[in-house]
Amino acid sequence: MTLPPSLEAILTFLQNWWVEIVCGVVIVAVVPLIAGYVVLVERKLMADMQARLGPMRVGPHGLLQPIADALKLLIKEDLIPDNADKLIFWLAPVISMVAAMTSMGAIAFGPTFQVARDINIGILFVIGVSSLGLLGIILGGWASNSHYSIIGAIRSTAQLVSYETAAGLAIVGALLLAGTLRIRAIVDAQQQLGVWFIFLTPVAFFIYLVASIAETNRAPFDLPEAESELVAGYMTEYSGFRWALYFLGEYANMIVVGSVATTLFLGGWLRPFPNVHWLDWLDFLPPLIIAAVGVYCVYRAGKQPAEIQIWFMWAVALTCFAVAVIFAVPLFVTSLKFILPGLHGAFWFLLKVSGYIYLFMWLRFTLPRYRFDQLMHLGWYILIPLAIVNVLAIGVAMILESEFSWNRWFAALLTSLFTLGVAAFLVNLYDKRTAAASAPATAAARDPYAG
Amino acid sequence: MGNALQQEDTTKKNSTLLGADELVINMGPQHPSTHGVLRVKLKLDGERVRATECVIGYLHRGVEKIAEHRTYQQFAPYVDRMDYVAAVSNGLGYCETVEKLLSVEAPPRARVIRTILTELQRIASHLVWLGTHALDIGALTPLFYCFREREEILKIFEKYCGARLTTHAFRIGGLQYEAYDGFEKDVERFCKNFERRIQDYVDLLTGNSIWIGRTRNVGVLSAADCIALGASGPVLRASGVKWDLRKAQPYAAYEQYQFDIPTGTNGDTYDRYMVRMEEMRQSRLICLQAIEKIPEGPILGKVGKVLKPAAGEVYHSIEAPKGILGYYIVSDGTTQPYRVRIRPPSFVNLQALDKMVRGHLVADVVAIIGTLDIVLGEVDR
Amino acid sequence: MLDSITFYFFAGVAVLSAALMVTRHNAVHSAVLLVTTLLATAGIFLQLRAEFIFITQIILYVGGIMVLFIFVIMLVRLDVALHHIRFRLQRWVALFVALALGVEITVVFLFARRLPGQGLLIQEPAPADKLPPNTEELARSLFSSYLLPFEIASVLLLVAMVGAVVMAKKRIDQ
Amino acid sequence: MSPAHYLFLSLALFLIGAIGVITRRNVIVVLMSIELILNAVNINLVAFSRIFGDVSGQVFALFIIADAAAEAAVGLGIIIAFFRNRETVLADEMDLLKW
Repeated sequence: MTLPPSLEAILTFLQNWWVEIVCGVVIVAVVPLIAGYVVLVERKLMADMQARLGPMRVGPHGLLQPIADALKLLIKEDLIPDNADKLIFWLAPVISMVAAMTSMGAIAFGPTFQVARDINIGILFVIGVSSLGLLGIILGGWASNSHYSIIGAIRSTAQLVSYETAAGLAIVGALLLAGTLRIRAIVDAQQQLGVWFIFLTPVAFFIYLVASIAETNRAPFDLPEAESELVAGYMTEYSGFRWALYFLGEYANMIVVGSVATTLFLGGWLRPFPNVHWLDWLDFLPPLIIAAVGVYCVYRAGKQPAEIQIWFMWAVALTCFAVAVIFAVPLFVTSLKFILPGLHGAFWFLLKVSGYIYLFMWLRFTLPRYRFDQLMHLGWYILIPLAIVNVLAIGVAMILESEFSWNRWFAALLTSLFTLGVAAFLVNLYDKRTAAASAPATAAARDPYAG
Repeated sequence: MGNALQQEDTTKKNSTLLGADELVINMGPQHPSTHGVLRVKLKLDGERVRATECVIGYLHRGVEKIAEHRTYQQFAPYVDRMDYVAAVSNGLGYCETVEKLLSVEAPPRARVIRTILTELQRIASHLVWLGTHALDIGALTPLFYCFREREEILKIFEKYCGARLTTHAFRIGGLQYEAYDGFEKDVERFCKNFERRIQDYVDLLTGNSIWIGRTRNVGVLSAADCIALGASGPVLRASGVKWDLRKAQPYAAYEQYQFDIPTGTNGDTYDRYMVRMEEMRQSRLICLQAIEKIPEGPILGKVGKVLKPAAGEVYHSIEAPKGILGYYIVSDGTTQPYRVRIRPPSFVNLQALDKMVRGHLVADVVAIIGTLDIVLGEVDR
Repeated sequence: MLDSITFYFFAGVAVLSAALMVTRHNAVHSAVLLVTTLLATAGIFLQLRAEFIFITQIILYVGGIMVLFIFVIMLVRLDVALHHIRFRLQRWVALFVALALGVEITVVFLFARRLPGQGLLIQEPAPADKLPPNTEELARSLFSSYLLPFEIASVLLLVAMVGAVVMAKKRIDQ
Repeated sequence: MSPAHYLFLSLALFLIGAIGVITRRNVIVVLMSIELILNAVNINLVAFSRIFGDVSGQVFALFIIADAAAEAAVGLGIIIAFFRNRETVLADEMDLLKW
């Protein structure tokens, strides 16, 4: 039967775009949950490193803590400071949240799972849209109309802008090797070369690591909301759900930054040593790891005090085993072989992203905080020049390799050493400058009795 | 917080951030990093601090006035409430001053146990300082390591005199309680694993370039300034002045033990950090030497129930963890002191804040308040 | 079908927010509205299959220039300074000028009796999927035939950077 | 989409920008309207580059964006310097040359 034309158009639209829509819905639904559990993991890790237990109250081992937090934030009254700019006060957290979520659109969580099906400017889209989050921070600081939040907003803007340059140049370094902006093509390039780009351009990876930490306002660079001086920077006046939006935006941004680093430097969804065929038993690793988690849950289930907690731990264990079976099926059933890359690719990708985020958290627990001028100094005087020199070095390495047919490894090694030499020069230039700037008069050891 | 800021702001000709020539920012009294209820008014030029003004008195309880209506024994618990982080040292200072007034000598066993408890208290006080100081500068983990060690010490105090923080462990003339039988073993076990634990802090902080960046050449105080301002304790020693009452005017049983006095060179926050870390190691050595041989004998000297010291005055000072803690007591022959004047180290060291902070950034003010290791209970009395 | 939907949507948003931007009193509101206009224009670039310009617009215009604008508005504390009124006379002159321009263009259309761009000697624009990859194409032409303007643009940016820093720096001697 | 759509759109944006430049007293909003005009020009460039299939239109749009950035930076620098001395951002009070 003939449908009305508009319905026809919608049906055709759905027909050829349903994969993207499903992926999009999954991302928008799952990311807040994941962000919640990343917060829980962070609190548990911090507790573990500080000889304490972390949240244990809500659900067994605090597993339901994120849901409790979300509920609390929803119920809590979010007040608006008087004569604050109502419209922009509401808009700012939305901008920072939307920026983080849309930039996830272009990220390929696995060879099949990608919302924007391989757009021509893949990585650039992710970086560009995630830099919009900056607007959310400025407007948030401005709209809350309090002295401290404006200073916090100005500081975090200056930090983000300068470290975005460093991150962009570090990414240029890796893109030279990949030769394309398309995310899928970058990972394929790493597969053909058979090596992850982190080994060819280690300096670019570390510059990007430092810049991405600063870009998400975390760890030693979390100055804008340094508790001790600005109380909470631009987020001071926010509470309740609006604050949760900012918080979600920050964690989503962390996942985005992690996935960009994984795609560019850690070989996206490639299994370690993808082309080495005698290492193919590594394909069995994903189901084994998930099964191990399930076994640990069973082991912990026995120790839970309350009845309900035992049931809950059993439920978690069973889901782990089910997922492990799903991962194992394509390995054995040859007819389902084609699922293997998509499924395992997503697992490896998420494993690497979580490793990257673990590094973020680790730094947060151990390192003290930079002062603002040191932070800007590190950004402008050391990271950006180093990133420029690194791009130069990679260009030279590629030319050496293609024109003078040097061995690729040798060229990469030589140029990396050259860049490290420049880095050492920059760092001691920085130390000499700070030492000279404030050398105090050395006090002779005086014995008061002598006087 | 901040209301004073509003009045000053509007009076300025143009208070836009751009042309902000003079900006007054209020830190405290409810600021997360002022170690209690201290209010610091910072006059800022952009980010640099031009001048500061400390507003204190939020924790003033009039301890010295109360002393005039308490007998000597009744006043002893008040002394613990002054520097609540190092209550045992306060008690030691007060008891020794009154003993000096009565010209009575505590028996040797009491003096050795007093030394051990005071040194343990010094370590506990420095641990609190290290934890909160690192937290202000952003390192989250040292706080929990320090409080884990301090918990061991507080357990020993609790076993000895029943209280953890405000212990009132000593009596005028000696001790109230005999050392419980596992005392030497506990102290030895603590000192044994404290050696490894200090290494945790050193690994975390000493070599850390961000820590050095935040503390080197911050809040510099030269030796001459220290002496002029009357600063004492680790603040004085970090500027190179080798002056410690435990060596200069030995009290309790300090003359029997060998320990050295750490001093710094250029009196900045990093040197104060190193001096206090070294002091913790030295205190540990003193405890180890002390528990080898605790002399036998009575723990309370010949002091009657009612103390009626002859009219007169006495001044006696000891080396508290924060600096020189002095007591000046005037007695008029009755059972109650006529006047008790206390010289708290934190109050005097706080005067150095203004000189140390000038020219620094707001982030450094927090680090400098931390390095002075002030406790407001002692500053306000 | 999809093309026209996206075009009308983005065009509508762009024109509406541009109109609002010009009429707002609060400078920050007009800055935010300008951001929406720029994003809508970026959407139109996307609809024209010019992805690289789309992403440059987002990174450079919205991420860079608008951040600068809002920064200055915050530093200068504009709306706190005063509540200004537009001059009376100026408004009518502007409306008259705009009207005259509009009338002039419509008259041209009427006499020409066909929509603009119809007479151009172009066949059908290339269908969307057969377009060469935009970024590579752009790069090829940028670095081959337009290399000189590229270098001059970089010099221009350098000069602008130095100028802006010198202008905004607080006089030391002040 | 036929070229007429893009021409009308950029005309509308151009007119709004022109009105903004002329009517507003506040120099920062004037600068923003100039950005709007530059944007209208960009739309035309990219539209015709798409219709003619020749990418030089987009290259030129790229140069315009770069130039707009330079112009905004210097413009705002001037505004800051001016605001610091004269406490005002209004166009009609910038009459330094009038004696």
